[in-house]
Amino acid sequence: MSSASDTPGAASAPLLSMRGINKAFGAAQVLTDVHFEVHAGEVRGLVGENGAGKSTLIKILTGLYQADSGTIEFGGAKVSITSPADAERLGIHVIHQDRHLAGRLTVAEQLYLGRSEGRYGWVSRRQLNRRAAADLERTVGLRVAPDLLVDELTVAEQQLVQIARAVLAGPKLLVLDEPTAPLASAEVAQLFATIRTLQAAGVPVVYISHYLQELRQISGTVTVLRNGANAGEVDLAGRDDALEQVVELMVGREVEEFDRTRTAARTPDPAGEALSVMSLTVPGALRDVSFTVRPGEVVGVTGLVGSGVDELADAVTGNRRHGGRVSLGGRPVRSPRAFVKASGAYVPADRRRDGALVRNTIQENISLVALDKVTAWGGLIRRRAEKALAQAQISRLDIRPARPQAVVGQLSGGNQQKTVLARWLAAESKFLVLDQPTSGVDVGSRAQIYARINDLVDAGAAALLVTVDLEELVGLADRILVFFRGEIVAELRRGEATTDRILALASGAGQAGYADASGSAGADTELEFA
Amino acid sequence: ALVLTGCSLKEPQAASNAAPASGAAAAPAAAQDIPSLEGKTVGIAAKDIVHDFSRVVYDAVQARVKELGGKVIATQAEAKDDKHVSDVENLISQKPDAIVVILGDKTTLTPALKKVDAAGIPLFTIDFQSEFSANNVTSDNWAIGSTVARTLAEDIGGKGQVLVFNGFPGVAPCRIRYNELKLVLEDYPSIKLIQPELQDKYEGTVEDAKQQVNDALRRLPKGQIDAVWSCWDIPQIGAAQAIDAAGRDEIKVYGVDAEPGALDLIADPESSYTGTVAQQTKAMGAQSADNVALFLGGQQDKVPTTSYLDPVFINKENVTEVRSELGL
Amino acid sequence: MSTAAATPQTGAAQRAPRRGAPAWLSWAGYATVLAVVLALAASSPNFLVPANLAAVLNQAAVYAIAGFGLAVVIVTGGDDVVDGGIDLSVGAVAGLAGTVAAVASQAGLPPVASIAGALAVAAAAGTVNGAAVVLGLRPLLTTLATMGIAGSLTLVISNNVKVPFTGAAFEWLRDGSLAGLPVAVVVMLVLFAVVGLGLGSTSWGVRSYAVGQNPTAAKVAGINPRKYIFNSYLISALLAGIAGLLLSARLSAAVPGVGNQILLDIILVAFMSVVFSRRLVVTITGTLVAALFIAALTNGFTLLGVASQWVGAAKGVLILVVLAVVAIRGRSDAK
Amino acid sequence: MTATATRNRPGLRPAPRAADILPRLIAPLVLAAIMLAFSVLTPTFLTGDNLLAVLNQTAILALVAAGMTVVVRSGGIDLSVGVALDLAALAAAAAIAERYVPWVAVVVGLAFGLAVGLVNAFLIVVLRIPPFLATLSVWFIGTSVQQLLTGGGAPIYLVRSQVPEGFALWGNGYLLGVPFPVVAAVLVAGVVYLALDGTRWGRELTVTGEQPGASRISGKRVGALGASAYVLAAGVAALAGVVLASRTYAFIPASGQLYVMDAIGAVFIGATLSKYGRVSVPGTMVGVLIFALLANGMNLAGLSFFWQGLARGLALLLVLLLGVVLARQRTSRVRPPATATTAVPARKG
Ligand SMILES: Nc1ncnc2c1ncn2[C@@H]1O[C@H](COP(=O)(O)OP(=O)(O)OP(=O)(O)O)[C@@H](O)[C@H]1O
Ligand SMILES: Nc1ncnc2c1ncn2[C@@H]1O[C@H](COP(=O)(O)OP(=O)(O)OP(=O)(O)O)[C@@H](O)[C@H]1O
Ligand SMILES: [Mg+2]
Ligand SMILES: [Mg+2]
Repeated sequence: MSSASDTPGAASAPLLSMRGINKAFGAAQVLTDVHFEVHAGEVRGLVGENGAGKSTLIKILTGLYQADSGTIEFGGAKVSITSPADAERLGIHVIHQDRHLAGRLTVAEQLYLGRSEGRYGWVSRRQLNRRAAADLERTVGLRVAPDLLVDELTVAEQQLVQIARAVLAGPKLLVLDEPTAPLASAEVAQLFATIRTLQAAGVPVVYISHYLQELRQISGTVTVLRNGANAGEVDLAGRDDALEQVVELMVGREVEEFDRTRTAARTPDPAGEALSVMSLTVPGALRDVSFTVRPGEVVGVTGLVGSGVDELADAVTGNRRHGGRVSLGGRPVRSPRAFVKASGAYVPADRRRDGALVRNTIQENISLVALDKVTAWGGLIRRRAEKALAQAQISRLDIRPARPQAVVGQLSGGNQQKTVLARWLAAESKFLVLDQPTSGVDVGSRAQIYARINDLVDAGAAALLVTVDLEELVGLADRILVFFRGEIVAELRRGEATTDRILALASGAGQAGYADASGSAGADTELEFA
Repeated sequence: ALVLTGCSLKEPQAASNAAPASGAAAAPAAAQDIPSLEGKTVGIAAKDIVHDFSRVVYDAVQARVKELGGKVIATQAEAKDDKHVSDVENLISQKPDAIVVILGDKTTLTPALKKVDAAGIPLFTIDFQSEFSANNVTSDNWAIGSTVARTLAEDIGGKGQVLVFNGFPGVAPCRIRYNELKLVLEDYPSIKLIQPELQDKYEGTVEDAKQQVNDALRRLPKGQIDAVWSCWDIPQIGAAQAIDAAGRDEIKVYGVDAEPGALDLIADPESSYTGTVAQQTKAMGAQSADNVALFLGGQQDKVPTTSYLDPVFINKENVTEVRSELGL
Repeated sequence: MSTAAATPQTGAAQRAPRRGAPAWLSWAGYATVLAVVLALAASSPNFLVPANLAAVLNQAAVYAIAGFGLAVVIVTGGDDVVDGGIDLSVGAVAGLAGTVAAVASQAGLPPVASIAGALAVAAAAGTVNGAAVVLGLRPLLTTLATMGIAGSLTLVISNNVKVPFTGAAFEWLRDGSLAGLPVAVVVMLVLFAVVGLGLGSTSWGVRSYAVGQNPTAAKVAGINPRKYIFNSYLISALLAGIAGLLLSARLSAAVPGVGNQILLDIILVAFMSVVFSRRLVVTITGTLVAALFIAALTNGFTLLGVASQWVGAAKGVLILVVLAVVAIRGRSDAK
Repeated sequence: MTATATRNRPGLRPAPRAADILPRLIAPLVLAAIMLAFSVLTPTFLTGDNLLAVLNQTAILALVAAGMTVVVRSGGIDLSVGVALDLAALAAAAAIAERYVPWVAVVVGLAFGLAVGLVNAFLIVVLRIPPFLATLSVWFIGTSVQQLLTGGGAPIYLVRSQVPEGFALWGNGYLLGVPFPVVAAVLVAGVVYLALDGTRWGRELTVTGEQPGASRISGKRVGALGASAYVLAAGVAALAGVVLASRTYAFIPASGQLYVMDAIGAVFIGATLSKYGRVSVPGTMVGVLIFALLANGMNLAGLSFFWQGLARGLALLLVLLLGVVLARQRTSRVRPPATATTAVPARKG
């Protein structure tokens, strides 16, 4: 694709050059003598397993963290970056992996925060809103009321606001740390278009992602980190097996199975019913949605921003008020507690807020739902049993560090996600609702998570998989429900679902000629939901 | 107060001379020649009602006004100066026929009282001297202060060390009594006030005073404290409890106000609580109400600038007698 | 795959669906307060009289002004009870400032110098608070410590007796009027305009809110949270100082211990302001309304002749009613 | 290089460093420094007599603060503990004055205190009023209720000689030479500590306090857990009220307010013992002792109360500053990401 861009890199001096970067948190050495260079006009990939140190490197670049040693040169001069304000002054703009947003500001306020909220320090909300609406539409194609509160946006919309904010600043260097994790394909495409525009203007972009396919689309060279040190660089345009090579560098060994598609098709019990959703309605999000999930199958759900899929996971698990009826194993679900009591498990999308207990240890995170297994008379927790329970899951999911006493807030994102999943595995839940379960999770960990999900489902459990990752969807789900504007527009079976088709349906392409687009699946849907 | 039923749950020794929390009613004197307050509204602003003195006066004024057929609007300021001022202002808005202010401080309250005057509402005060007041009903605090001081000085033989609670700065009677103590002690050069003085708090007074005195007892071993003085009884209840528990029977404790709890201790021969002063609280309240009635009834000439009511000094000898006499 | 980029957002003709709390809900707080006040007005003919309203405004002034300062601290520090911004020293600093001015003017200093001295002392307290919090101390503990220190200094310089606040200037503060309103009320309205517009309609305000809600987000946006946090404590202390001067003028004296007496009501009005905002955040307008509401309640109960024992309970219950209406409102659009 | 490799090996526990631990020991160290300073300054300070007396004096604060710890763990705050304490003292004293047998007085006292906790729980959990405002309102209402129950605020005095032994013991008795209030405080602190840090309830309460969303999703009874914290805190404060009534042979209105701010202060001083600023009973007790020994030491040293607030405030600032300065080398605290904060019922986007 875009191999033209790497020649200037070799010739001219790099725009950004980080050299000999070291960083330790307490006793844990996170970065060791890391080098990182970016040249004008290139899209530089930065990859590595969870916890490899990518985000930490970026946080040092933006002044959120200070390196223990090492130098940063930008635009040919040595710079000292001690705060994000310094970085912004240099024109370095970053979309951080952890969304940093002020929840009760309006979208417009957040969009221009710290920059140009108003003229001469005076804020005119009317003007600000008008400007914001136009800017959001233009830069990221997002249409939301600019006076909504940031808290009232979905995760994906929040991400788009962040991206718009950085693009509007006219950056000299743009860093995107896992920007697409919460985004659906259409939004990803829009983002790529934006990146290409920047690139054409000579602005380099650092792109961190676990979606290696994405990198192939937009990036020239990727830098690989392993265990906090440089593992190598790969020119993606150079070789056919470039991606395999990247993975090898990331993991430090050959990965034999990089294919996520599952071979054997499952045959769920047709009479069984794990989850039944009848006329589910969430004002403003979902309209009269009905479907069932049978034991032994994975039902995938996808849709664009605003299609209602995020609300679906919350509603099905009792975390959001809804009309209609949801029942799990025949028992009505009206609260999260009822859902859990009926052996339900929920891995939410907002991991750091609603998933991982960031101030608690891995052990305490894992035992949370299964506490009765480790509780003695009088409610006393048996620490030894608790530790054993945790240890089993730690090794099953390969959580790192493998210390039950490690504090989860300090784990990398992928390991946090595994810990959340481990909590439900420890409780032996029979029905999983997984909302973006591998968001920000590296290739290796992702394979482990998929394997565990498959194990459970093969053993008779069931899962509702809400995801914007279409490959994941196609690989894991036995049936796929596509949502558009709060309604199910199609149901696809394994085999008939391709990412292109799902994408077309999700973006409303099937709306006009519904039957044409979804073919026999349309009829199925009719039968199923009638 | 709190009423519970179920006799089996009660202590068997029943009846006898149980001292109730609040005293029995003492009938106000000569109701005959007092004009009625029918159709009149009297606003009352009390500084606080946390201790017996102000609360009983507060209740007594209200009771007497109602008895005379008047209507009452009563406020109390929880010992907060700002609220006391606001209360008086709010009473003015209500346009009562008279306002009675119970306790207060000249400096902080005078502007508000000026407004009362300007609004043409006759003002009456209790235990608080003001230029705008038609009548102040009070005990003679100068007499109370000097007598307590003299008694103390004589009781400890004219020499020794006295532990003092630094009184509420804003309460006029307290200031007067403290100044009288100093004045009297000028003539007893061998009596020293112990430095630092202890802190008198409005909240949690008994327990807090007890702790301060406990620490002081340890700091100043036997022979270094001869008496404890305070301008009111409540901290002294804690002080006496601490002294009694420590067995320091050489120390004598003096307060003012005749709080029932203090009287109980004075009546206890084992206790270090030595003396207090009863003011005729119920009579003071009733007197003030009567003065309001006389004033509004056109008999202004019968209302003196100040109505003094005699304080009664109480010690271990006369405590039982005075209690039954005054109904405390 | 990249072909799908052709139509990134379909249905462009349709308006984005409206989410979040409907705008009218933000009036629930005001409506409840208005209902209570109207009920008071209906039951007492003396309530809606200009002189009485002036008295209510005057009584609210001290709490509102100190409340504005506390509101700025809560906005900038976040409203989390445990880690959020709070200034427990507002009362004590108000008391200290009043005492400093009274002692200075008693020592013969001209009023302007006394007032300047008082505000300088208040600013010093704010500087200590701000510096300590910026260094990473918990606001609750820091200001608890400075509250003790300010209270102690008040005792030391006043010798624990009331210090009369004399002189024509202070009498004017107490009894004077500007444009037909008591001076304290005018000061309150001016400060309301300044702080209210500052927090509501300037970059400083937007950034302060951002810092309070998520300091990292603010930092990432290139804002230096420390600057805003430090300034919030300085502003709070200065406004407390002004409130303290007005309180002393009102009482004609600096009263030792008065700081502790006013603290709770100041905290109440600042936190209660949440009720009057769609975003459920602390606001200056809300603080003013809350201060007026509390003053009107106390005044109204006196006019109605409610027995003093009942006033605290009635006030507490009515405050809870207002809070509950809004909490239920917040719940209806949650989940 | 080899060093790095081993350090990164999963499963290996990093050795704790002084810089990690020292800032968290600052409160205990300051406590030791206070003891040292005063034992030099005054001969009476470091005597068993005095120290036991300090413990006795501070038992009520210790009880209130132990309860407060539970509420803060649950993510709230309780400004109404003083009211619970007062109402319990009021009821117990009134019952004794009415000549009820001691256990009735104690039960009635505890019941009155618990009622305050139930009201708080209702306001905060059911009506979802922010804890700060709810308990502040309860404070106002409680003050009023005390006046209504005591004919306008009259203290209730008990005649010492007529108070039954079974009631007097609560405030004045000894168990094996240790004053009963101290025994009660130690027992309650121990039980609360165990409950918070060793039981399922404590674990769930902690999680709920820090990340309510995660707790709900995990199927916890978020409401019931929060409610239990307020009821427990009020119950413990009520016990303190019974002890106070027994000790002072009286009920004096508004006595409980004295403890509210100190309890909050002690709880948060104790939070410095935790890497994550999590409050705990041992930490709270260190805070309580710092306050108690400072007060006692200053009294023994004859420092005027004019200056005591200053000294106390400076000591407090010093403890905290030292902690912060020592923690400078360390990384920032891990905090749950900003949720819709406690002042407001949680919203979802
Ligand atoms: N604040 C912190 N304190 C202690 N350790 C930290 C902190 N932040 C990160 N770490 C550790 O540093 C390592 C690198 O983390 P980092 O977030 O940079 O990884 P990453 O490569 O971005 O991973 P991911 O792909 O999961 O986002 C991890 O082991 C993590 O546990
Ligand atoms: N979540 C927790 N909260 C409080 N204390 C804990 C917690 N987990 C462990 N502890 C305590 O910390 C100490 C160390 O615990 P840990 O389980 O790591 O021990 P260990 O070194 O693995 O020893 P063992 O051989 O018993 O497994 C123990 O005293 C334990 O009781
Ligand atoms: Mg990362
Ligand atoms: Mg172990």
